Amino acid sequence: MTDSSSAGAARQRAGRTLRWPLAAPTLIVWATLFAVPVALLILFSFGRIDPSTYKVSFGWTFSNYSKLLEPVYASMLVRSLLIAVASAFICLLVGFPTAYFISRCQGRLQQLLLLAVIIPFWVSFIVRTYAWVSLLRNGGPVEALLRGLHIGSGALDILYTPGSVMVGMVVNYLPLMILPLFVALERVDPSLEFAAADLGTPPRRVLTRVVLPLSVPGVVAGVVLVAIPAAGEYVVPAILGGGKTSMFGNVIFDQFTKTGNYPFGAALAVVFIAFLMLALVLARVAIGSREDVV
Amino acid sequence: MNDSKCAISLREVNRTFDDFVAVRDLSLNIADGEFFSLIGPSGCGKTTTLRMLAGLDSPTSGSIEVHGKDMVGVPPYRRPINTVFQNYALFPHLTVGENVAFGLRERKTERREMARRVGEILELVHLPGKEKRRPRELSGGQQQRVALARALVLKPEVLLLDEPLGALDLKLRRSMQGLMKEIQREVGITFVYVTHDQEEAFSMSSRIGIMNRGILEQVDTPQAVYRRPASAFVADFVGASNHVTVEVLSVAGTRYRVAAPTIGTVDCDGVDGIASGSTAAMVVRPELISIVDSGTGASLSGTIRDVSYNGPTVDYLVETGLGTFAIKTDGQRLASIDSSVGITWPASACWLVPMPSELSANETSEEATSA
Amino acid sequence: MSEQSPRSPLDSRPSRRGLFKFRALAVGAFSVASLLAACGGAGSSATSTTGAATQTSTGPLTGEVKFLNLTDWIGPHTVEDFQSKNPGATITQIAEDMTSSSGPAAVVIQNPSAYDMVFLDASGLGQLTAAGQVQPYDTAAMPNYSAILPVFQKAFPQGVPLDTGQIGIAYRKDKVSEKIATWKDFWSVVPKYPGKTILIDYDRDVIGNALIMLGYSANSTNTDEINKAKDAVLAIKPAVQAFKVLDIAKSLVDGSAYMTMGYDFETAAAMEKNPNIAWVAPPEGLVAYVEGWVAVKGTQHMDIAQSFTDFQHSPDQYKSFVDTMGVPNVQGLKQPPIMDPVPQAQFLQYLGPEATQAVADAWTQIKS
Amino acid sequence: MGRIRLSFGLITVVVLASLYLPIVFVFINAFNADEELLGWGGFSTSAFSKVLSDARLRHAFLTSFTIAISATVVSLVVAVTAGLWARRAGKIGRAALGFSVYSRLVLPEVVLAVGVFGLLRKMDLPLGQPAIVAGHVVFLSALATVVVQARLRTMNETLEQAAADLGATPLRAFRRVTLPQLMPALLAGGLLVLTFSLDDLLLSQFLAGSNAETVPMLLLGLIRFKITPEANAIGALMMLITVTILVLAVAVVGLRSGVLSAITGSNQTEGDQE
Repeated sequence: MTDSSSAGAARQRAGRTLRWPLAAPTLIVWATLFAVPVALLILFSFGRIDPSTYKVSFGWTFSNYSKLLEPVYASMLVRSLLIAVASAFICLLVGFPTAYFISRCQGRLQQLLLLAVIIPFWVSFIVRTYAWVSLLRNGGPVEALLRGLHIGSGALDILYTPGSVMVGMVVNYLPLMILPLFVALERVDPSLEFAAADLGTPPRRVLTRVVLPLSVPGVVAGVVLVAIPAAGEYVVPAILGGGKTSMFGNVIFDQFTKTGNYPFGAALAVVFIAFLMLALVLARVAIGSREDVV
Repeated sequence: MNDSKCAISLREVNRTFDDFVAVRDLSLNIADGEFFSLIGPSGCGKTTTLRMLAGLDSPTSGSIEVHGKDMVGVPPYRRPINTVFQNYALFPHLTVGENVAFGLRERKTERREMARRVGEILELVHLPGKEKRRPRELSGGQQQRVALARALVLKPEVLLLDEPLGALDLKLRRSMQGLMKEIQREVGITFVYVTHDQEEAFSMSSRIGIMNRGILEQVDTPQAVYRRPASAFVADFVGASNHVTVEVLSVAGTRYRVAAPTIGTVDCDGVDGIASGSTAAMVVRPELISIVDSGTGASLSGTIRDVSYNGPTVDYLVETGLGTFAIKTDGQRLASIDSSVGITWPASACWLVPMPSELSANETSEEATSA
Repeated sequence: MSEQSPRSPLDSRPSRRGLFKFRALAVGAFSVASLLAACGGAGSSATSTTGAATQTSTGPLTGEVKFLNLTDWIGPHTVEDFQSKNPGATITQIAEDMTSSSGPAAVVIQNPSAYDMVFLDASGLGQLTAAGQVQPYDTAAMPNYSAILPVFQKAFPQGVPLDTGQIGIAYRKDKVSEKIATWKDFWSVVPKYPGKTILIDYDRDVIGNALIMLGYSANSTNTDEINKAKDAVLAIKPAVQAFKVLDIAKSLVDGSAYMTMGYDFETAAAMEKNPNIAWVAPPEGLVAYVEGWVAVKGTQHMDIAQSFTDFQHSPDQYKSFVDTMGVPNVQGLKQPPIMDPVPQAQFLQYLGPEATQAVADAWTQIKS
Repeated sequence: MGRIRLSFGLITVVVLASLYLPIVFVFINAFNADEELLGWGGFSTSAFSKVLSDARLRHAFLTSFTIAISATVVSLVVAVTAGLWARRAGKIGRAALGFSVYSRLVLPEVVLAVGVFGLLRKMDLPLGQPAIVAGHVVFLSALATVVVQARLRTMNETLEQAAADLGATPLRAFRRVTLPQLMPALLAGGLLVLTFSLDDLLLSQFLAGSNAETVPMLLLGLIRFKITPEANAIGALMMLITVTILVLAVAVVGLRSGVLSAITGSNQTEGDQE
């Protein structure tokens, strides 16, 4: 019975008695502000709305879900997912080389580059997004730039298309792709690349055979971090979509704020959650036994 | 014609980084099938040299030839050279089998042939049937052997090994040294082995190159390097670390007569080209010094400052008027700390090397001991 | 208000929003009266309620009025001026998202106690009235109310109208070679210029004009007709560049759009910047609206709401509002007319719960 | 690798350019004298003076910061307790914590917003600043938990044991040993939470009711009609404020060990480069 062992036992005891008080804040937040709201959404999604008083009456109607099967909604669903996935893919395409380049820079330069990637995140999302309206419009700076580089000619005609929505998504979410990729790539030992080159692998194949497979956790994390908020994005499609490239987020938002149709909005949200869970399961499979993403 | 016998030929290779000279005027020929070691303290340029051989770095000037073919500008993936990396650099996302087959796949080797060669080489490194394992499931020594197998399976003209045993514990290291030597004899490939551990280099290599501050100071067999070090640095680095500053009285070929303070006149062999009348360093090898009672026929008298028992040998540090001497004895005669003793050695224990500049002598000996 | 002689654009100081400066539609009382009468409905019950409003005490005003309003859709200094005149009163504006006719009213109906006042169009007013959530103004106690043209008073019962307007066709004569005179023309020309048309991001405006194009009333409550209108809009949607709330005419000016379903006042201002812009009020009809302020039932501060509403209609404040926004006004200010109101205009009214829901659904589908 | 490195470097330049293009544009237009923003109408600071004298905007700034600071404090408390809990919890507790964090992080904001909104309306609870703070805390405390946990994982638990051994009560050990070590994570996490909260639109929009108006809400209302120099000036001001906070934080905790590792979720320390 030395002093330290009794202190250790005391610590152990203290640790155990503290366990539930420490768990409480997280569990309370999760239960009251996450679990209950989600459960309520599920409940709402089977309910009906009174069109004059906007009161929800609970019931077990599937009409809100069957409405989703109408072609316009189905195509909106598909488009949301396509835009989200495509945005994530483009983010990956340009984010990977960027993250790789930064991860292979040294010291101060690397820190500055990382900071440069992060700072835009600290600038109002709305204002940044709105700036693209002026940048992308016909006769705007981007068109002039492309013409100057002889990449395109004539009018740009991209504003208020799914394309401009994707530009907004990609630029706004790129840091969310670059950062996890950077973390993953920095963990890839450069000597593995040397080893591959040494074993006869040309540079491009070193990337695909060694670097890319080893950064899969970062790739998956990046895709998840970009695709999910992109699918639920409200501001970007609202501003850059010209009000006609509605995505999940917009339609759900509108059901609650404009048409007052909570049950239908809730049904959309529930379907969204279902898609999400599917995507996360797929992501899990993609990572396999590798370490945790987040 | 001579070139084909020569696996590697470096001529006046220089590599500078900004204002730092990593490798200076390095010329070296390594024969086919040789087990060649490059040793030196960290930062001496040996790893840079290895990287230039592997193609991961290129010389600022000079030429590198492998079997007569110029390698400068040839990217690593097109060189007939493979490397065993210090940290093994095994691909964690691949199994042992896939790791070993990595280069074969790059060469579009037929599937069955690939499996056969992978099996064969794993046999050679004593890891039969471990194809399906992941690298992280293996011990350090096993990982090291996978790295060796991965490089050897490509039958390179030259195999580079960059401190491959550095991460292993002493016992494992000794047994791996044996295995490495055995494998090298079996495959007959030229090994270029980089290490800072001179004992390791001595036990395995046919020849050794010693580098210091970017300069290749000596290339010779282990015995020659040990017995006839070309410089005070080499003498220090390989463990013949006592030196006495002497004045050269006369020169006859490589035979010198020198005057040492306290000791008097000594006739000894030494490095060619030390001028008469100059100051030089007389190296005295520790195992050839004997401890005697002070006064009776001793060359020097001093006080024992430290004793360490190493089983078969006992090492002493004896403080004398000419500095502290390291002495290795067979343990027959024991002396205790702070006792006054005499030390003596035969003339054949001495070897004369040029006097190192004050600065470099201090620095290098420090580096050597820390390495 | 007629003794307030209107300043001309030339001798004015530069205003905040150059595009809209000094644009106000002089409304001929006659024509508007006749066209509102033609629409019938909403105006008829207005007069009976005005006197019934609670007469509030005349002491100093204290309290906070929560006002759900479009951002900055108010005289530029009205709130400040009102608050400095009534130090105890606070007007807190809440940004209103008015991109659907039923939305703002729905927000209030779902949470009436949160608001004291709301900016609505006549349709939203009808919706709020039907839900029993309107607190009528005591217009007899509002001295400036009389400045409002009676037709608009009638069209906006229990509330106080603020501005009006109509939605027609605006297009670039130099870019569109076809002649556009009717909604049918518009519908057939739009697909020929893909990505060059902008529609208003407001459900009833677009669906209403589609209904007129199909030969129905803009106020149709027939679900089949509403769905046909929806299909008609969906048919041209692939060629539509965007649905926008405002700044529509700007696209005509810079040429990024050739055709718009646009507001009269905005188009009129744009026409001065670019003479190639043409305005069409289709003979078969076009959607028009009246909008204004409504007090919410149960408000604790009816006295402030009423006083504030009247304050906005005081000559100075109202003029500066009209000058800033450039919208056609309900006081009939004699200012250079932009374009004449047309007799065939159909003012939007509340459609009842089912048809409102049908329009909302149709709009969700159009936007999806 | 030379050519690939070069092309990757070029892509990096293009990426950074596209990230900063809109920001530069915002700053330019904040000083644009052309109210229509059709072209460059000359230099003017009138947008800033207008913005700074706007009472509604000042109020929105105040509201935004009140909400952001409250959300930050609450989120950090939740995050620290969660982190300490994770150290003591068994397998099940850890899994529960992991799930609660992960699920909150991946749920799209719009779903969370309508969910919490529906709940509050159903329970007849008032909307407004406390509701917005609650909404923000759901997501942001999860984010802060990730940051704090990353730091805790690299922290040596024996230090607390040593403190206990030297006679410190758990509370004192926490205050004197754990908390000082957590400081960089708290600063970085707090910074993240603060800026995310300041920039949030959806949750605020839903949960504000008639009782709160944040800067992003006001901005969205403004630009619904037209984008003006004032809107750009507001954006520029918000950027200056948040970037100032960022720079201060970097100055306090250091870039690599604190901010970057927190944001990237990695637990690398200053020394692992060499």
